[in-house]
Amino acid sequence: MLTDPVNPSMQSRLEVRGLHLWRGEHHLLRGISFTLSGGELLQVKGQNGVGKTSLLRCVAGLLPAESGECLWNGVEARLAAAQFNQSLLYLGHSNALKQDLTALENLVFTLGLKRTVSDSDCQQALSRVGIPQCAELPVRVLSAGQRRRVALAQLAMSEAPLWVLDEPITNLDVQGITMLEGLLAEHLARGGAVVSAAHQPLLAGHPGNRELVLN
Amino acid sequence: MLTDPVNPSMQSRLEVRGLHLWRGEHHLLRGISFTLSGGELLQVKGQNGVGKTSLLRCVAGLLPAESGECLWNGVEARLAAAQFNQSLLYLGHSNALKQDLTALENLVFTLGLKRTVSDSDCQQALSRVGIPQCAELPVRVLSAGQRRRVALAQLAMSEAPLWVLDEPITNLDVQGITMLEGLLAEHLARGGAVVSAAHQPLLAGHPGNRELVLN
Amino acid sequence: MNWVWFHKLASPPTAYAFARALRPWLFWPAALMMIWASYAGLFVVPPDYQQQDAFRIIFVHVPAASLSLLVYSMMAIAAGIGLIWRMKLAHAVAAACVLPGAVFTVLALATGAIWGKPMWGAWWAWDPRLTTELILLFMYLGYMALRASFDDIGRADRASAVLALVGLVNIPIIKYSVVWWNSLHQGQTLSLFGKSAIDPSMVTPLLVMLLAFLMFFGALLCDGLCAQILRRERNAQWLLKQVQ
Amino acid sequence: MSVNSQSLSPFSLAALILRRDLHLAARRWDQVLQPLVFFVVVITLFPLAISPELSELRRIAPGILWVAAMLASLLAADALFRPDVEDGVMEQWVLSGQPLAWLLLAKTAGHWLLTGLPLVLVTPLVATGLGVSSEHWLLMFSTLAVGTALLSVLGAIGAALTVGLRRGNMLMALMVLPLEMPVLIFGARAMDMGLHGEAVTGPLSLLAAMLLLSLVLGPFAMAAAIRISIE
Amino acid sequence: MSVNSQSLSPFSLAALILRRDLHLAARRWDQVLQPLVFFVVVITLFPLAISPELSELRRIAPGILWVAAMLASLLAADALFRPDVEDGVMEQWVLSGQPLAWLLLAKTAGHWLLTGLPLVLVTPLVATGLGVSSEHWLLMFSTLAVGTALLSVLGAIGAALTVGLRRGNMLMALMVLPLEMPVLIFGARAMDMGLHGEAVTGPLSLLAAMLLLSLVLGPFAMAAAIRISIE
Ligand code: HEM
Ligand SMILES: Nc1ncnc2c1ncn2[C@@H]1O[C@H](COP(=O)(O)OP(=O)(O)OP(=O)(O)O)[C@@H](O)[C@H]1O
Ligand SMILES: Nc1ncnc2c1ncn2[C@@H]1O[C@H](COP(=O)(O)OP(=O)(O)OP(=O)(O)O)[C@@H](O)[C@H]1O
Ligand SMILES: [Mg+2]
Ligand SMILES: [Mg+2]
Repeated sequence: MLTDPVNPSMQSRLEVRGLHLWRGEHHLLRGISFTLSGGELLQVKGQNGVGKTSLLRCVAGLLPAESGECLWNGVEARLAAAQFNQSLLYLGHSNALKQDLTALENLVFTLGLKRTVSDSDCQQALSRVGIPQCAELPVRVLSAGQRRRVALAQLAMSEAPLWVLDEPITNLDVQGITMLEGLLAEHLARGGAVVSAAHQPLLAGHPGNRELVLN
Repeated sequence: MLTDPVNPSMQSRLEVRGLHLWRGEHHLLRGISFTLSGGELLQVKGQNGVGKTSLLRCVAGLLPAESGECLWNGVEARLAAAQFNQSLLYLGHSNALKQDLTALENLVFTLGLKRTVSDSDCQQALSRVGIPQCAELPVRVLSAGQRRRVALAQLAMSEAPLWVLDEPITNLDVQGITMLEGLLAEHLARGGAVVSAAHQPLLAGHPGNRELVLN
Repeated sequence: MNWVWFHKLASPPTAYAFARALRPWLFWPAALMMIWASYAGLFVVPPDYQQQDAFRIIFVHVPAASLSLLVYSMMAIAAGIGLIWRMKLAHAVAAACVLPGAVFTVLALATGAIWGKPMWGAWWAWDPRLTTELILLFMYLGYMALRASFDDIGRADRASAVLALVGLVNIPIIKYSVVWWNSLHQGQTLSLFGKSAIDPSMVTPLLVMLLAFLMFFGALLCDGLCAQILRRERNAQWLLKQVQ
Repeated sequence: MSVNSQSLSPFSLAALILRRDLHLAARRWDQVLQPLVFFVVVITLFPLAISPELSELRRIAPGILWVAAMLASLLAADALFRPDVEDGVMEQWVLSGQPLAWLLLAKTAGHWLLTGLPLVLVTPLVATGLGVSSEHWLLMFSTLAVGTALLSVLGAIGAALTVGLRRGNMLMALMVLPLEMPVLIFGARAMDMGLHGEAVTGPLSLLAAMLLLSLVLGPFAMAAAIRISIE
Repeated sequence: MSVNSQSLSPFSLAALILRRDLHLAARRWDQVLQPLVFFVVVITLFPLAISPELSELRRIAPGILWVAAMLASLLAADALFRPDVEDGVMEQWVLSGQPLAWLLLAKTAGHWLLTGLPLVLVTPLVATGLGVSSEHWLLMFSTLAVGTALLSVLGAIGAALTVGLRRGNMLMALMVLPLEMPVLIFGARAMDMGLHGEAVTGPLSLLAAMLLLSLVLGPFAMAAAIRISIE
């Protein structure tokens, strides 16, 4: 399903202009601007509490900004929310999994909201992220890293051109990080764009690799 | 408060013998044994889901093992639970913070259960972990890394000889990791012992550094 | 005192074999006694001068009601033993008790309701005894719901044991509700040692029926216990050997 | 690489959500029974606390039934969105690009099927216990069916508003109970009139009209509330 | 480096826990008021649903008060341990090396102070609304004070048992309501007898004896349940 050839004519262009955000008494984001095109990975860095998560949530439209705008393919995301959301995949600090459903069911029901998916696709995605044996286990019994992998399995099936990931490597082991980097590289090669908050560099040396340091 | 000189006569000796644990249909831990003395840091490694968290919870006494024993200074920990708990500091995957209390209050009320603490001690500990400015903020507005630091501030004030830490560096930035390593080194120098689950090496090259790889 | 026999009996393979062996010795005598007591109750005992033939349901009602209380107490005691001495077999016994206990409670309620219609003119009245018996049913249901809510059988055992022990406090209230409140329901009529308040010709069949119910419950308990042991020990060597 | 534009039909979306909730319910069937058992237990409390006499109970039966139904639906409503919000699934729904109001309506419908309907079905049993005769069952069915559906929608709005708050169920009770007051009044009135042999079309059609209105407007209120709650 | 052996006194421990809960309550004062408001709202439902006549209300007043108190305490109990277990604080309590039963008893006492006591204090007000005259206030105070304390302990046991389960509050209702039945029976009976001018020492001392028993044994049940729940 993910075998489409690279399609450079595909539009995936995110533009953030002069984003300002206050949290409490704190002027957290002071005029953040960047542009991101297909094939690029933007890594948002900065100390704990500098505002990475807040920035990502603003971009995803979960947190209203004080001022500034966020354009997707030239259209303000806020105004075409449904369309923008169709092109977006957001993974936050939490994994967004139902503890009582199995890993497989979680995937089916989450992805099913965006498009038609089959169980076998999801099973394949779980194999891709290295936990095929967990498909039938309820998420509540999985380990921290296994839960993270279930959440990341969405990436293996996603057709959304923009991925917004908040510290995706949390709780992952070394193989897990390599696996994630593989997913990211494929996505970039397909012309997708990624915004990721991370304390450790991902895909070091990749041509599309860019950095945004907050402070 | 933590200025006692190194006291090699102090007893801190953890001995785990033939620990077996089942989770569901899964024989997770198959006869784990190790011994740890004061000044040593045991890093438990292994892939996601291999049983690191389960091992740590068994050692802390939160999860009853199928068979095997866990001796603290030669006494079975399960039988002298109150005493063992007084010598133990456990930090799990979750930070054990109340969202509605400030960082300072959280520290005071958590540590107050073990001994008498003053506000200024706690304020100092928060400075030690690099977030003095967060002392009066409710934890719910803190960033993921800041929350982790509040939890770690307990380490800066702990008099317990045994620390059991589950992936302590989660969500920490680079300075945060350095800070944590400093705390660990001090603790080891004082003759304390640490069991830690981690995917990244901590205190590489430290003489007391030991490894337990599960698989 | 030598406890070896006890530990031996408490080991799953022995308990399994023991329960399997014991079951027919409980079941068949119980069946025979039930047949005899039913015959005696339906045809031999003369009709009551007040209730005519309606009273004959007593032969099901009283044993079922007595057992509903007894089984709960047994369950709580077994659970307590399991909790304090960490004995898995005791937990298995408690788990095997709950379903028969709930069924006896339902049976007592149903037969009582059927009997109530001719006697009091209503299926149901909010009488202390009836209401507390209904509460007993809720207690069984709560116990089952709690048990079913845990994935892990060990946790389910211990959590439900705590509940069963706490609920034990209610049993005397149910048992003595007729004594404490004036009630529509019959008071204490049977008495093992003193003189019973009912016609002696009824007493023998009733006592036999009671014993039959007790042994029948014993057989059910053996079945339930075997099922529990099979479930809990499905990975154990001795079971695999037995299957092969 | 392009967005899969073959969009899902509203019905398949609703089916997906219902299917998911039924899955979850099957996994925890005990929890599905709980509002029902709560309803029955609360009703049992009254004869214990007030008076065991059937003649008196019969007079207050509609009131007891409605208060119990309201409380059961209120308690059940707390679990309507909270789990999904807490584990982050609701965030994904908001970002799914599908009409949120529709998703939430489907979820509320599933909720009623699982918690409201069983309550309606068990009414004859408890009504008998309270001394109501069987000729009035149809009346009880119809009023309670409309009423519980209405309570589900109102409860869902309250749940959506309070889901962002910890320990929100008390707050929800406070917000929702006044909203539900009219349901209680008209519902109990319809039942009472019916029990006395009067025509019930008046209050019943009022209830039905309120249900329609809440079905049309409620989902938008829920969607707006959810967006605020997860901010 | 040695373990600080100067141990904390049980009273300073209890004070610490009470202080913490008061802090938390002050931060969310709206939630502290909730059981109280719920109690009042449930009581106002009855005149709406049943009949506004004082003579009739007066007769069922004890029953209504007790059912409302029981439901309010039940709802409040759900939030007793859940937050602490979910954010991992309870784990730290278990590992603190202090007697867990004592910590939990202190927490339950704080819970009663914050949710049970206000309810007792507001009783005269609502009782007046139900047509009970002021000479009976002392009776209401004393029965409800003992009764709500007992309900708090029983609710706490139920909460400790269900806290490891998601959406446990219905399950808790199912488990705890039957256990609380005797409280309801004796409480309503005491009140009823008092309102009719009879001596209430019998049921009241029974309630008090039950409270003592539950205070002695309850904390151990809670501690055992909590250990199982966080496993
Ligand atoms: C739904 C209705 C009823 C329920 C829930 C019920 C429940 C009980 C219970 C719990 C017992 C106690 C057993 C024991 O102490 O071991 C009992 C005993 C008994 N019941 Fe009922 N009962 C009901 C209706 C009736 C009716 C209508 C009658 C006859 C008029 C009746 C006659 C008796 C008698 C004679 C005993 C034996 C009393 C004794 O020897 O202690 N019951 N029932
Ligand atoms: N009400 C408030 N008052 C003061 N400061 C606030 C308030 N709300 C949020 N903040 C601050 O805003 C920041 C939020 O940071 P955010 O979560 O975006 O950080 P982050 O860069 O993702 O950090 P991390 O690396 O730890 O995840 C924190 O520093 C927090 O202290
Ligand atoms: N009921 C169950 N049935 C099957 N497997 C189970 C059950 N409960 C737990 N497990 C398995 O037990 C393991 C628990 O692992 P644990 O949390 O100790 O891992 P970990 O080493 O800490 O992993 P991580 O690095 O991801 O934190 C997981 O592999 C999980 O799938
Ligand atoms: Mg962050
Ligand atoms: Mg882990």
